[in-house]
Amino acid sequence: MLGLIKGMIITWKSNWRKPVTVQYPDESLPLAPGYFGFPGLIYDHEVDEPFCVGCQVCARYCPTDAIFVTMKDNPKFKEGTSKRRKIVDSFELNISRCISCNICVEVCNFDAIEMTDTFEAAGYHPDVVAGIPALIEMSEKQRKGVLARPLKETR
Amino acid sequence: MPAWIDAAIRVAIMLFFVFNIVMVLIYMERKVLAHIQQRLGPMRTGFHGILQSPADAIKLMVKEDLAPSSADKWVFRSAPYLVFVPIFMMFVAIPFSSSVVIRHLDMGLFYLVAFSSLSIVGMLMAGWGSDNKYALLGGVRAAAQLISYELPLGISILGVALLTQSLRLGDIASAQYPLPFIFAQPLGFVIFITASLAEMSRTPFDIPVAESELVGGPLVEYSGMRWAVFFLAEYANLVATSAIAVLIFLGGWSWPFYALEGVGWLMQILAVAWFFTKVFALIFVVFWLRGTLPRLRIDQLMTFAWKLLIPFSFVNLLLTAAAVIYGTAILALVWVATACLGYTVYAYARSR
Amino acid sequence: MALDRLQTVDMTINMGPQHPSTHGVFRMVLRVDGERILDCEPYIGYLHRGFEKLSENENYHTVLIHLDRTDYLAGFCNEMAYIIALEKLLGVVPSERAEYIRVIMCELNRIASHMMFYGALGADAGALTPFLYAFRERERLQGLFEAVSGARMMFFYFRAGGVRIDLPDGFIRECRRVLDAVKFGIDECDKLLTNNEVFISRTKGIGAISAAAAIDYGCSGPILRACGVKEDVRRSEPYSIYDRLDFDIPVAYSGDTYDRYVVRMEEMRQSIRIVEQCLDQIPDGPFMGKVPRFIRPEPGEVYVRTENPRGDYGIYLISRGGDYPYRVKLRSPCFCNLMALREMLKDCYIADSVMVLGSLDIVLGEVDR
Amino acid sequence: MPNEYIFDYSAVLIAAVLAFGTIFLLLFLSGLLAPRQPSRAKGTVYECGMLPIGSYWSQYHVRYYLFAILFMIFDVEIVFLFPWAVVLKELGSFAFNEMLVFVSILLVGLLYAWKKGVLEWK
Repeated sequence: MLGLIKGMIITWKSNWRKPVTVQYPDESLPLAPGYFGFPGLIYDHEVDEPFCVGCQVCARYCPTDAIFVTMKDNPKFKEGTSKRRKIVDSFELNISRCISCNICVEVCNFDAIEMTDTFEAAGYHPDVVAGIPALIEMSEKQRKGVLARPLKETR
Repeated sequence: MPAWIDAAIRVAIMLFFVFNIVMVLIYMERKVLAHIQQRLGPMRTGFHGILQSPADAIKLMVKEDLAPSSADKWVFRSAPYLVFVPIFMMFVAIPFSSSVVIRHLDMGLFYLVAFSSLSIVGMLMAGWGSDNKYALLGGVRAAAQLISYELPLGISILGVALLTQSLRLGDIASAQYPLPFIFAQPLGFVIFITASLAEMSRTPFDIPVAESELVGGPLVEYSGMRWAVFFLAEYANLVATSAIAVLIFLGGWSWPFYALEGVGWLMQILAVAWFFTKVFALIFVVFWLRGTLPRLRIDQLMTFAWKLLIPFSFVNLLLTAAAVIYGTAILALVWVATACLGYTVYAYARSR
Repeated sequence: MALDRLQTVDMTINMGPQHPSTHGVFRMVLRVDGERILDCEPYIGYLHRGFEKLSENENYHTVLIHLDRTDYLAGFCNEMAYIIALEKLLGVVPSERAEYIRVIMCELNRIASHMMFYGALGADAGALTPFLYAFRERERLQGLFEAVSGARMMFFYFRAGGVRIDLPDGFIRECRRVLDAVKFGIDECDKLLTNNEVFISRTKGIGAISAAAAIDYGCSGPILRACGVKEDVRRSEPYSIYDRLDFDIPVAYSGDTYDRYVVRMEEMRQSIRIVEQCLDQIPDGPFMGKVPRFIRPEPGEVYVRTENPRGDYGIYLISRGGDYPYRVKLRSPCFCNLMALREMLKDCYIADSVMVLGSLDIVLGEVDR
Repeated sequence: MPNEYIFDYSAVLIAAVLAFGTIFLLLFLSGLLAPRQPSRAKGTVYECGMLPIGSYWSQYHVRYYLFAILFMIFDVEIVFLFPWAVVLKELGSFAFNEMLVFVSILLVGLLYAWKKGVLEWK
């Protein structure tokens, strides 16, 4: 009977503790500094174009084939405003296939892609493919201050 | 007013009361379990999820009522009636105060024991009629468990009947004004609580519905309103059994304050409030146990009933009878027997 | 006795794949007589993804993302085995700091994994609360994993020669804080179940297996240690920096469900000890050793064993040159442990089947691969 | 006295009828409100997502039966014990001794069953 009573005391005590639940959509836990959400495309503000040149390395290494990239000649290169000879034409990330594994970031030779905090990609639309504008927006959001978070106090 | 109209009104009020208190209890159980587990429990429907139970009731009401095509239709469909009706009938004899009651039956205690065991048939039918192996196992387990615990339950109640020389629940409650029977009948109380936990199929005796192996036992094929009736019956049984325990062991509405026996409105309301404070405290303990304990196994459960509870309940009965005949001092021995029971459980678990 | 001579028809019950207590999509077909199990036939393969074949088309590092998904409760430990194998093949020596980081993460992962076991066993026994308490503790640890590797379960963190990224600032302080909380949590979990009479009667003497039989079946890890065999790869073939660390190997002797539980509870405490030592000793320095630009090992083969939370986790890696491994063979501890289930379930009750299965702590991702 | 008896116990009958009617009403309402789209898959029994192996209609082991027999004996005993308990004080030690004999005969029976291993679930 002693163990039983001990257990009862434990549950009684935790009855009065603060619940650890976080009511998710209303409030959410702080993300860790290096959290992997979905990858986003980094934007080169100096030349006003993404860093990505559409070399397809990430698409090749992607373990789930979630990335589809095409490349085109860079019009700004002809104008002389950009040093990039080629530029990304279309970059499609299939959000429903992406496993946030960071491989695309590691293999990128141009440092054009980064992991963002965006992980809530669900919505009431069947379109789960993120194009260049969405991916750039994800990266921009990331750069606005969220990057320099301290290590969160885990509970 | 003719007697039958009076009875019908009282029964209708009681039905309304039972349905509502069941909703309160479901909400309470979810909240208690949640806080024991450091969760919040239902929070979305209304303030702190207070409308969760009505929402669930509506959901169950408009849910499709499925039955396996191979099930024995009549047995399957009539099982919920046979579970709920006997349990509700127990409320006929349960007084909430000296005059808030449907009827003060002169054989109240016996009546309760008789009706508490009837719902076994419903559980067995649910298990048998579903054409499902889990349900069958659950149904047979339910039958084995409920009949085994029926005995210690009945015998432990007898001690109280011996002391009061009456089976009227009102008399029994009033007889406990200076000292409730839990002090005179500690062994009876322990056995009664244990056995009624098993009768209600609640942790640690929730073996018939063991969701970790039988996935809900006899109820596995039920859905929608038909399933809700079982749920209703389970919680109604919880209220009824806790009320009985309060009535016969914890002093009903009288102890420890002034014997709230007067006929005035205020007195009656106070008595009912005090009575339900005790009932809810007891129900809280049941939920607390559910939050703490694992489940026993069917063979251990049967062994526990037949080798420990039944012999000890006879010890309690004979000691109490001897006390009635030869003097109250013998009741001290009941405390010794209680300690023996506790030590036996402890030693058994250690010896393994 | 006369009862035994009465003929009854045995009933055959499916437990799984869609069953709340079979820890994933495991299926066992039980032949029962009343409540008693006469025979148990396990069926596996519902979660088969062809990990070994998939790995042949991945380059040496991206194999890790599949490995994380084999034993998804102990990603760091899986990565550890593979990375050691890869390093041996490459002839690369990891940096000192990386070794410590790896051991810290592996041991934290072991605690998280055993916590999962604790919660699941409690739930199998019918107790609701242990599961939630276990997840409370896991949550703390997973906060650390997230901070270090960026992911909560599928880490992809170790690399040949080191780790992907250094520990975040303030990690050591935060880790100590979490460890103190987890220590308290383990004690609480311990008090809730270990001495509980109901739990003891449900686990003691249930699903017992002798040491000889366990060895014959190829059991390893806590299952084997619960039978009284003091075998732990961290001690018998020390890898990484385990030979510098001071910890005990908990052993119990009756080989039943309760002993497996006790061994795991003690292992969690030992893991905390290991992590604390590592936090004291961890040197500054680079988190990556000297690694060639391209991971192209010379032809050759290597077999590496490590101690996973579930037992002896082996990686057999063959290279024939080039970017892709020729063969990645996984010796899965869960698979071997599961083979003993039939023997353990002899003369058990139906209710015990889920308990014994829970005590094996299988992860179907690893069994089926 | 008979009047009082009828007054008390007619309520029991009324309670049974009303409780039965309420459940019937609930199920009837649910039948009106709930959708009904039966399909073959919905009509199958739950067996963990697999088709059932063999029939559930199997013989069950006899040990349940033995418990049921034991239960019958003791339950009948309880029926005798209730009236005895109420009037024990009036009847005095004679009734106590009589019941002692009665209970011990049954307890010997229980001991016998125990000894024979009926209470075990081998």
